[in-house]
Amino acid sequence: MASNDLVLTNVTKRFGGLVAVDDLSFTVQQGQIYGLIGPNGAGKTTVFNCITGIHPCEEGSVLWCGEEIRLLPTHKIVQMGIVRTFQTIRLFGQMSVAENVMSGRHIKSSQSWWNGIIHTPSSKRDETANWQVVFEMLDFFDLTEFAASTVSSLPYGIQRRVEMARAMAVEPKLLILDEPAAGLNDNETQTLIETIYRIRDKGITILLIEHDMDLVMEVTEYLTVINFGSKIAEGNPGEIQENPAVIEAYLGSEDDDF
Amino acid sequence: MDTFLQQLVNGLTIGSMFALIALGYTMVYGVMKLINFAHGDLVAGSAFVGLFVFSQLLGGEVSLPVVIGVFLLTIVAISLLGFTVERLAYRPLRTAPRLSAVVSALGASMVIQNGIMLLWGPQMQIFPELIPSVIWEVGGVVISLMQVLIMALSTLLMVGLYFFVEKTKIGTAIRASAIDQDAARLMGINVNNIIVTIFLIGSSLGAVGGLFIGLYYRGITFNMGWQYGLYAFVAAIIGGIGNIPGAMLGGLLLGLFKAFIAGYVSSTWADAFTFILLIVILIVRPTGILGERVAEKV
Amino acid sequence: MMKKIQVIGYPLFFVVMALLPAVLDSRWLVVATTFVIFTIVALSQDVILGKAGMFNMGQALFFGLGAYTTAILNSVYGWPMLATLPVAIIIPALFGIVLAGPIIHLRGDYLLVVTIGFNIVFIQAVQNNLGGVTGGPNGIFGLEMLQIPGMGAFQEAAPYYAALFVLLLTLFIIRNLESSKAGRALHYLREDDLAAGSIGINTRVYKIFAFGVGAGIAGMAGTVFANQYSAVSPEAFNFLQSVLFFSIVIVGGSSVPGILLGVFVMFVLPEIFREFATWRYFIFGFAMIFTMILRPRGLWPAKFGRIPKAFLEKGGNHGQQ
Amino acid sequence: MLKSKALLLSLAATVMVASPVLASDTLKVGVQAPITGSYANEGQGIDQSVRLLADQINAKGGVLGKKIEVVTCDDEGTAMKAAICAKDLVNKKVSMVIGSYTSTCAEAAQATYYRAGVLQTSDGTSDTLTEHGYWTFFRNSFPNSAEAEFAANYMVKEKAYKNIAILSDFSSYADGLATAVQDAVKKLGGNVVAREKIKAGSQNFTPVLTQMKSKKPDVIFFAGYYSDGGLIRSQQVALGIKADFIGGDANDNVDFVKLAGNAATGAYIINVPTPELLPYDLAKDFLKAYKAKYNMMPPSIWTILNVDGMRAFIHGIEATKSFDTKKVAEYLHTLKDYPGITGPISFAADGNRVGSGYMTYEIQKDGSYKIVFK
Repeated sequence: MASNDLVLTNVTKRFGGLVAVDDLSFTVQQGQIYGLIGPNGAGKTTVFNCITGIHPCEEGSVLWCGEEIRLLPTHKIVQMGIVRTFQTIRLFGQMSVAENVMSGRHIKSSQSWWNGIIHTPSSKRDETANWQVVFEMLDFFDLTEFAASTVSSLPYGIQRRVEMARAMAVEPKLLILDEPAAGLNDNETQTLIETIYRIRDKGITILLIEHDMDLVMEVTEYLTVINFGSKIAEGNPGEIQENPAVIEAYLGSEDDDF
Repeated sequence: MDTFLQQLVNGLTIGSMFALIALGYTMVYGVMKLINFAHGDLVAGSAFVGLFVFSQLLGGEVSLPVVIGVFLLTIVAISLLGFTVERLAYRPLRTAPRLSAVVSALGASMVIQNGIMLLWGPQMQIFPELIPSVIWEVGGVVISLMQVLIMALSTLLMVGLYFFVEKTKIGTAIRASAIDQDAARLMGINVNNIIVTIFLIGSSLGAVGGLFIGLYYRGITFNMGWQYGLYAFVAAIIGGIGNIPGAMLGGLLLGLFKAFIAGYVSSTWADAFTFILLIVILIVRPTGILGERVAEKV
Repeated sequence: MMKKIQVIGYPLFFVVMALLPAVLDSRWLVVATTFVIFTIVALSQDVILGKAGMFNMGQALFFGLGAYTTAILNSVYGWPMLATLPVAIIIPALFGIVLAGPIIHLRGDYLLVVTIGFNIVFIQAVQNNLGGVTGGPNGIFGLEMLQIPGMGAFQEAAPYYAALFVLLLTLFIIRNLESSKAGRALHYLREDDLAAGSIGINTRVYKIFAFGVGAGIAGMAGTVFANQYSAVSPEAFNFLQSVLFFSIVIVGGSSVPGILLGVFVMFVLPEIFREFATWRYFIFGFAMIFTMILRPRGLWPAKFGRIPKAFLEKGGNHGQQ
Repeated sequence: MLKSKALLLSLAATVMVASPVLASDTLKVGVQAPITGSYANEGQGIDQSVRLLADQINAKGGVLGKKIEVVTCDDEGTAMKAAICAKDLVNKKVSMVIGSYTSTCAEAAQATYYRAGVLQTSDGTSDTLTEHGYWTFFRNSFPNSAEAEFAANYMVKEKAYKNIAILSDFSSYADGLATAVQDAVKKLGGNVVAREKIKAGSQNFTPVLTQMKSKKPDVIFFAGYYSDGGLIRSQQVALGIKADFIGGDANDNVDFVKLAGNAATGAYIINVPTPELLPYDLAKDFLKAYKAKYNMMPPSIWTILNVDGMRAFIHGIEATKSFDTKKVAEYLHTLKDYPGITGPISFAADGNRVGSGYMTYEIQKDGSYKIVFK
């Protein structure tokens, strides 16, 4: 088993009587930009929730770096290097951009709980070092000028960048992006594509859901298409575009994103 | 066995009162997601208004029309008060953080409680004996006319409310607003009117509860609203707050708990056991007995 | 604005507070001491309610636990007042941790009623003279009072200065909390529990942490309270007191100046308007409603953007008020 | 040197400010009572009667030439407010304090008065009040233990009840009295079948009473306040519990009868005589004056007991010809049979009032009291 792969095997998730994800298997290899696509309601976000432990799946297995993570709590999974963003942006709205990104440094910080009560020289050093990383990250995402702004007062496009910066501050091995281009204009989308490449160049594996097919076909290296929770196709972007089942699924659902 | 049945009767009587009052909490919570802390004080206010209506407006002579008159006038007065509280203390805060509405509710509670004290004084007032104190003994169990009335009238009101909410158009609108206010608004429901409606209904039920307290216990004090409010609120939580049958169930259960705990376990620890039971129920069922578990949408 | 207050405001505040006993008569000294103690409790409540966003309406329980710990150790075991302080921090903190464990997953209002429940159970336990040491409904009277050597005629102000010292200590802890990983984690989980988990914060642990810290600080306040009255009695810690602390944090806003204002408005003002005995709480209720309508986030809301200065100068000040 | 000069200056300033007060020649009497809250009518009664007595004394030229000035502080019936009141009254330089109504409030304030050397007299019956050894404190009523012995004797010897149930609330007074009664009953060989507690003001007492019913008591002794006692009696009758009802002293209030309604008839109350039943001329005169001034009767005997406490203090000042509280207290600790409104006043060395004037009353159909046992 290759070491840093994410392997889903026969994953099934039910909500009451509804089967949201049905016997799904796929493998994301280290260093890939991997796409998960499908019509609305196909169960893509549910797959992400299963991987990140927000709604653990009942059956199947989720292996990460050779370890079973299916039933681990979210924060443990993050500690193992898997970080996600959300389709509906979930930032800490009343707080500043820098504080939001600082939240990503939580698990990297060496402070103990009792440093919340009494500081030590080493906790102070740790604090400074982490702020340093935050400002590097702000620089990387071109957010420095907004450092002190309250997040909820910023435009949507910038909030998306903040959310990615926050995820990157965790220094993940696998970054999961849930519709990163939703609500972005063309310019912003172009910047996003460049950013995704720059992240990949740092050696980080990327798994993304996206409705913007231009973006998907441009950036991803390998794709899995699901509909009604089951896989209907997988392959590289070229193969997927030709696949009749995929065309049927999208046309049949009259999804105008395609 | 006699003791058991007697405790059952005791528990159901006080439980019916809790349930009536709990409905006011739960209906408001269902639609507005707000704990109406002033509700208990409306209940207390009702007993005082009833006293005033009887002795000042209707002449102080007991007769059936007068008793009915006391009930009707008090219900009207208290539902108007409930309406005023909503307008003044809650409506301006509908979009504010939830905790500010909680504190505003506490403020409203303080206003009503101290308002009663200013009008009627801090001393205990004696509620008139409007219902003759008739008691029957059935196989060792003593039951009074007042208890029968409380249980019967509460049941009637609760069944009526249940059908109102389930079967009528307004009831459907109430349920729709409880699930999603924005969607309800899009479907052409005037949510403001719905909120006014639930305040009127909730306060009316509370008013009946308050009159029962006055009739049953006789001694009424300006600050008694707190304890009835707290227990009714606990009843609503046990049943699953926001859930109408839940409030009824919670009220009756709480009444029975209190009776059996004070009776069989220990009167000196009655309150502690009641709350320990509540805590255990919530640990096992975090959203109450009939409350729905909501998975957060991500 | 914020900066200025920290630089000038706090020292000024403490200088004024330190000089107060010289101008207050003994009745107002009692009020001032209670003001300081309630501020400490409100700050501890703020750790749980304001910072971590958990609807806790049972803070008087931890306050009372601290006070009773001190009173029992002093009256039954003869410990000196000061020696009881560490125990009066640890016991409430442990209770906070143990009690929070099973309940912190409860959603807002359910948590609220459970914490009220804890408070009521506590009151009944001390009223029933649990373990034969709580003094029953009467409480415990005639505790030793902390003497500060060399204060001479000002000895009457000793409880006041003891309370002021503990307030200083509390502010020190709060300041440390604000600039630490643990303190920020509380803010994150208040803002968005799920997002906090998704960047690796163990929300459960930090919620329990908030209860532990909040309870420990409240316990400390309990010690100085027992010292001030040289007595403890159950009614001082009943759940209506918890409601008061809850309201103070919300009315004041979740910031240190806000909480000071909150305690002043909710506790000192009613004392000043004592002459209007029967009217004051009536008017007060209205004041609470209008405060919330006009300032839904409190009189002096918490401000964010605590970024070390060195970095800010490097980065832009765009958007900073 | 400079420092001492400053000290002298400030001292001189103090004297200048203080001297008009000294010159005003008043004797300040503090009233610490629950003017608001659950026991408001008792508190107001104490305040009114103290003011009446002060007026009467002032009309006769005051105490050793000084007029009495009454200062009232509302302790709301809570211990914390009582502690604040104590400091407030001490600060206003009162030399004696009348109150408070409840034992808890009297006890919470005791230490402060003791430290300041201010005389205090309270009707609180809790035994612990006189157990601290404070020379400043004088009880103007009779302690729980005296009442408990009387009640136990009445129940076990006089009425020969077989099964005795005892009920109290959580307050220090009630819990203390109930425990004392329980002990006294056991000492006399009586059988206590139940000892339960209720929460004051919780109104619904049927669960506890139902449980008591199953123990088949011949009598229910309630140690607690009238506001609960009236309801307990009425719920007892409504539940068909045939046992007799005996209320402790704090049930002696007109509201007891109002609350219990028809059920009040036949209930017993143990207390020192009610104001109307006091046989002394002093009492008749005082009640007449009270009625004339306030157009009502005092709410209960407690009011009058507190007045007697104050009268004893005034007598102490006059007898020692001194305002030195220490001297007055020394005199009072040996006081014997000073004529009081509520009977002869004698104090023991611990500040307890000597004697026991307890009686048992039966409530009649018209709400009046009939003495059935002395």
